[in-house]
Amino acid sequence: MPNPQPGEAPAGADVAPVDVTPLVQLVSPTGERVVEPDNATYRSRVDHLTSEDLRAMYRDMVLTRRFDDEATALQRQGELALYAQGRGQEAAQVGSAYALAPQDHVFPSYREQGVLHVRGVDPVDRLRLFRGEDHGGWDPAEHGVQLYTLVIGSHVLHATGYAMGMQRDGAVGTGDPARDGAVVTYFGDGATSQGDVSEGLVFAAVNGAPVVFFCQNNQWAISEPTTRQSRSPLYRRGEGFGVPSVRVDGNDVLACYAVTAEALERARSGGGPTFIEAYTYRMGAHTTSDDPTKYRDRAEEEHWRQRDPIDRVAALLRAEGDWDDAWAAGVEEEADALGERLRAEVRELGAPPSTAMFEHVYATEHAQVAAERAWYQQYERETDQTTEAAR
Amino acid sequence: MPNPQPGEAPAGADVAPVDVTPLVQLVSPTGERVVEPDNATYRSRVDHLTSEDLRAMYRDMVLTRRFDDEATALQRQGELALYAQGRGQEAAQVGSAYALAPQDHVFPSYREQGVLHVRGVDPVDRLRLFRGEDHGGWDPAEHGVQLYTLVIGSHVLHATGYAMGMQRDGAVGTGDPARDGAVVTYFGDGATSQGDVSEGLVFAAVNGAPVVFFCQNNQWAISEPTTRQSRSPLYRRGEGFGVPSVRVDGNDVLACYAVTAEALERARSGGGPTFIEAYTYRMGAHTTSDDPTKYRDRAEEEHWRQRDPIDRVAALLRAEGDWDDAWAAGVEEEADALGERLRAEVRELGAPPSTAMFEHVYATEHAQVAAERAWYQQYERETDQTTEAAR
Amino acid sequence: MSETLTFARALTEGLRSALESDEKVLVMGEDVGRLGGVFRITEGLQKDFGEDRVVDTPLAESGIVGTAIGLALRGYRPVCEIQFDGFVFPAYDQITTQLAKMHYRSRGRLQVPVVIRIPYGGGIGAIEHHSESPEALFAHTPGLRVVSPGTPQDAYDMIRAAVASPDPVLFFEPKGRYWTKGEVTTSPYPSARDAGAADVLNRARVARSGTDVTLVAYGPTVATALKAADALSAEGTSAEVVDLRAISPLDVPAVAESVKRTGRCVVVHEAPSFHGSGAEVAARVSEECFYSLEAPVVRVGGFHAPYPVAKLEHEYLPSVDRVLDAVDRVLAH
Amino acid sequence: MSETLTFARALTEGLRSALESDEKVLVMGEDVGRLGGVFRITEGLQKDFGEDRVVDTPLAESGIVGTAIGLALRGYRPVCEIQFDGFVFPAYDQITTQLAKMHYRSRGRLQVPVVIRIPYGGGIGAIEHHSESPEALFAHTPGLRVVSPGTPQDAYDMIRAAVASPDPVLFFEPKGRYWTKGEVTTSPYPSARDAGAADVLNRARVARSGTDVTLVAYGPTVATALKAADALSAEGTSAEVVDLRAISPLDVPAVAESVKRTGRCVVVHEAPSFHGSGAEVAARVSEECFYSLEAPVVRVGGFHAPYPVAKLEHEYLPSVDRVLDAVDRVLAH
Ligand SMILES: Cc1ncc(C[n+]2csc(CCOP(=O)(O)OP(=O)(O)O)c2C)c(N)n1
Ligand SMILES: Cc1ncc(C[n+]2csc(CCOP(=O)(O)OP(=O)(O)O)c2C)c(N)n1
Ligand SMILES: [Mg+2]
Ligand SMILES: [Mg+2]
Repeated sequence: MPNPQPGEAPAGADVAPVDVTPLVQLVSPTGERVVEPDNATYRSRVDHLTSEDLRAMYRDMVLTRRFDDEATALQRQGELALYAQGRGQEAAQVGSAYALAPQDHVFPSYREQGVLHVRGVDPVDRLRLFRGEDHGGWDPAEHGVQLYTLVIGSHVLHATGYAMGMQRDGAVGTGDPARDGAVVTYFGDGATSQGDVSEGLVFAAVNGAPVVFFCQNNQWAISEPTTRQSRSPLYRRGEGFGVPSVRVDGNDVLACYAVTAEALERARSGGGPTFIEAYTYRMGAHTTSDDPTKYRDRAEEEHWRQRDPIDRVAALLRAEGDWDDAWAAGVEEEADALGERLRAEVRELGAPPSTAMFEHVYATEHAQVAAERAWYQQYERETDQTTEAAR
Repeated sequence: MPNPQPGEAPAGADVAPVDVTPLVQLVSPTGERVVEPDNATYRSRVDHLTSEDLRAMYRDMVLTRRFDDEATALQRQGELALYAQGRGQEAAQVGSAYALAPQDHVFPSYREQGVLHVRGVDPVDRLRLFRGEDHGGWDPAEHGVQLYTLVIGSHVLHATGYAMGMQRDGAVGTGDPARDGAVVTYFGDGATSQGDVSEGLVFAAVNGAPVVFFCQNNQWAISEPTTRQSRSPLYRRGEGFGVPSVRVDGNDVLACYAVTAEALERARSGGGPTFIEAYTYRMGAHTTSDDPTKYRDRAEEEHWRQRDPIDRVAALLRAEGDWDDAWAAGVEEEADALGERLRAEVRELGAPPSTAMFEHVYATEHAQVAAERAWYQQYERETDQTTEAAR
Repeated sequence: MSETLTFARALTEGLRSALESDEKVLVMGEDVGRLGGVFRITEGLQKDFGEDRVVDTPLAESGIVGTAIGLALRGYRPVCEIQFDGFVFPAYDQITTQLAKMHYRSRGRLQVPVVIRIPYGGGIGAIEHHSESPEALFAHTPGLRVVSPGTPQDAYDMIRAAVASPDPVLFFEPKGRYWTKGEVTTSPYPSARDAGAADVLNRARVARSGTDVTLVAYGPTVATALKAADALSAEGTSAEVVDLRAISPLDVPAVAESVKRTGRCVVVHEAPSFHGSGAEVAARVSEECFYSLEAPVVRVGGFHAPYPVAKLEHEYLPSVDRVLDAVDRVLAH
Repeated sequence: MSETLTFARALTEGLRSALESDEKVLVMGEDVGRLGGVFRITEGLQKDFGEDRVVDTPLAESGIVGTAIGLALRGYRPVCEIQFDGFVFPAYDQITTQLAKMHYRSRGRLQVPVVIRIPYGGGIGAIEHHSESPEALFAHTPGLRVVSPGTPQDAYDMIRAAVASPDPVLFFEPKGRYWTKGEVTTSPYPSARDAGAADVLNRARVARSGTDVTLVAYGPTVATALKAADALSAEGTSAEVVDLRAISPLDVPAVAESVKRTGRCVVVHEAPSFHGSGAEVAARVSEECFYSLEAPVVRVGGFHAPYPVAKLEHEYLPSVDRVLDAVDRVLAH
């Protein structure tokens, strides 16, 4: 039975496996701390985390997954046009987001619910795009999180440019922890093939820009395994551009936290960009429109189900005596409340007024828009009158 | 005084030098064979070359430079719209082209006169584009050389696709030396920043396509030094995509021949792509429109003038007792004849008939073109009549 | 032979017939292999023709079109799938500066018979970038053919003619029509020299005859125009519907012939009107039918705003009502 | 203050004034630094404003525009230089799917005041890709402003208005006019809220008054139209020349007002006529001036062929003679 490991070709891949590369791991799948000479730097990054912190991470991962499940259910009920689950990627997302400072800035793709959650973006707002009610949904300035980007890879350049802006603002390398900031941008394994992602690495490297390229290698780009995108482990991509790179166990929330914290610190202090490959797995379908049975087999899914990132934190908490059933039940209650709120409020998101389609095309008046809006308003009025007259 | 070496920042670069990396060299700047354990594979690739072969290379480099000088002079006289010199890059171009088999296929940029020369593309045809008389100039099928590509990096994808076609034709890895073929594509250091070049590496790696990426790092992209394009030695770029990579002394014709022969053999036998960085120098201006005094200093130019690739072959021939003054005078005569032919024939290249602008827009009739051509012919006739009537 | 097929299946059968008849034909794109594409247009083709002919590519549109050009230079006939309209733009440079100009640049020595299939248009409740109509952005570029079928029969005929064409073809598939059915007559695969078969890439089609007004449409709006014509007929107005099929070239004689008879013209497309293909149609009709036009040509198209959120798309799209309103306006003159 | 400047120098001075007045303004592109750009438009600016504000970028147009968007999101106002018209296409995706839509997508929360300067047009004897006119390929996309100055004064005023504009602006510079001189009145840098200054991005300009025919032009063809008007005047025909300045938006009222007076209209641009901006102008004029037009609107543009070799460019370009021929035709009606 296929049993994909980092560097192996995933089940169903039709080409030879790429080489096996070690990856940063701080907690084993069964919940033990991994202590190796190689990961000492990263271990020191999590030393200060208390059991409270670990429980908070667990809680955020559980809430992220519940959000996912509720959104998927809402889509099934016709309340959303589409939804892209992150199941299986909670450790990569929550772990990396925990490393962010308030002044840092995030450029997500469309699957980073764990990051948006940790940054405090309202859960209902996060579903506006998927409901077809908004192309965005929240104010990027409020939580330092830009909007979803659906054109694969495009936002990686925006992230790099934003980081270049931080450099020019004197918000990098001053030594003031409240001032120095950095950017993290998230993208998938498939995205690494896009020219824009490579160009992002070029610009970041040349400018020494404070940006962390966080690649979630969830092993699939819709139906294509990572071996259809690259013959080299993805983290090596960064090195080819002169960007220091690291591969991390994406299902290990502490390791993800540690490598991101390390990368962000380097970025904020003026040390330039880092490329992180978080080796993880998309446990669900690509989106609610997708049918993964067409291209991957149950054994592979089963293999990864046994490596569930949430189970791993639970195992760690248990192993270290920090698990508490009452507390865990409280987390479940919180999740239930989140579900309830989503079910109630998402349904209530109405349609914007029709003239909203003419708003914000430009920041200043544009004759074509003005003329068409005027025409449309007149047309709507007449249509309403006709409809009324017909009554 | 700045004294750029591989890996060092060229004079005038405003950022820290990238790291120093050894490069394949078979002949030293003073004409001695370089024998090191590291270059044994490559040395074995030139073992079979006779002094006749070396003299032929010298001859082709001299003719390439003469072509360059004549074309530059023609441009100064107003006979060409523009010209892009290759001075200093003759070893990289002639050396790599010598490694080509007839069935191999070349995708040049716009500066590979040495390659076009070795492949037998007619010198006058090579100036048609620069004269503004043709957008191409020759039949790509005749010598296995595609046309110039002026949009930086675009042709790298064409080369990769062409190589994928060779794979599908069963023209790779059969073991038949007359059948197995490969593709070489040439581009510059600046081009490596373009997304298309990165995507070419992605597609080539994933498909194991028989294509050699030959990057002439001539240290400048117009006015920008290589450090504005990359913080990592360029040959590392290939590795990040899983494409084996090598850096060669681009002013050493034997080394360029050897690394290209090695890469082509791997490609033809089904071993996939290779990335070659030929470390060289653009001794002249970017084009006849350029003024390099604006951005680089004489000391740097002088440094490289002392490393002239043609002088190096001459030194080698002398060192090995294969230099012959009479023969060298014969090469000069050949060069004179080439110059004479260019001066005579390029001037005679007339303008195509005006209706040529409507030809070959499509391979089959297109109503818009047909209507506009008809209109234009009528218009021309009427204008001629008016002009005649006015007489 | 004739059978009832969905628009989507007609395309699949057209592609299958091309793959069967010409071993140089390739299908390539993201997820076109095992998955059969997100719209399942290439379903089953990889199984039948193998991974070398139906190729799952890396996620990079410039790479897809760029390598397709290389394959075409080597003698292949690649059919590229772009997953959605909004994702063709990373390939725009390869299409505009390379694909469109290869034949010209080489004075006819090179041919690049690449087809680029693009599911396009709105009305399916999708999120951003999944409902756009960028055809005019290609029609302006000499060297490209730009076409869009409006019926399953045309889908079948036109995709085969596009693959057989020696010219590059941008093939816009009205994704909102994929699930509609129609009678499709299959036929032997046309040879490259079969000019008759290529007619579907050059000639408009009168989808419905009429005398009072000409509705010009293509792709997804052919159905809209036909519905409007039905409604008009109930009111006693006889509308002719001209299905352009091709945006480049435009079959101006066919449109002009119709407008000269009806004296009135409404052009309908989903793309924004401003600088859209309707502008070209209106300009040409105004020129050719200067003395026959009873009213200015009216365009019914998308507004000058990015394609809106799904909740507003029916307000944005040229609806039957908006076509009827336009007809009222031209008849009022 | 008023002085005689070349078109090129007027642009340099406009950029300098923007850089001086607003520290958020950046200039970025290939070779814009030490070299001052291949046309020397940014000459001296890096020396005066430093390498952080006048930035030599890697050779990647998508990267230039993509990072400019990021800089704009951080509060900067980047002015990107694309080296030549034919090299804007690698950035097409960033411009079309990102730059144009950011403000809309965010419901106005984000602004991306990016200017993209593109030396464009032909007539300078250049090789392939160095003489094109792709403006219509941007004007169709909602969210972008597309402008092109025709005189040194407009070059100066419009580049500053473009930099001050909160909207993304595609700024097409008629490179064939760079060396022509004109009187330029300099003025204090406009604030973002100075709507009057922004008029140059919205309003056409009557470059010459006339009564018999309206010539509509922009960018490089303003000079062509004025020359044609001179020639016509010698023959006793009074031509009005309207310089559009902006292709998006189009100042339709200004054009219509003129055509209603003259009854005849010729539109002149270098881009291919087919699906070009002239189609939009012709369609709108035909609509707005339906009862005043004495003849169909005639377009004089490039042909539906890739920009040809330099030896043929004067046959390809809309020349004074071709404009006169078009005027003859509209007058013959
Ligand atoms: C430019 C572009 N091309 C194609 C698509 C369609 N598409 C959406 S998601 C996806 C796969 C992305 O894979 P990956 O980058 O691995 O991210 P994941 O979805 O696995 O998180 C594709 C092809 C797109 N959104 N944008
Ligand atoms: C897409 C694109 N952008 C910009 C240019 C303008 N340009 C022509 S050559 C050149 C520099 C190329 O540098 P490099 O790749 O190092 O090749 P070299 O000229 O040194 O041989 C530039 C920027 C172009 N031709 N194409
Ligand atoms: Mg993925
Ligand atoms: Mg170079």
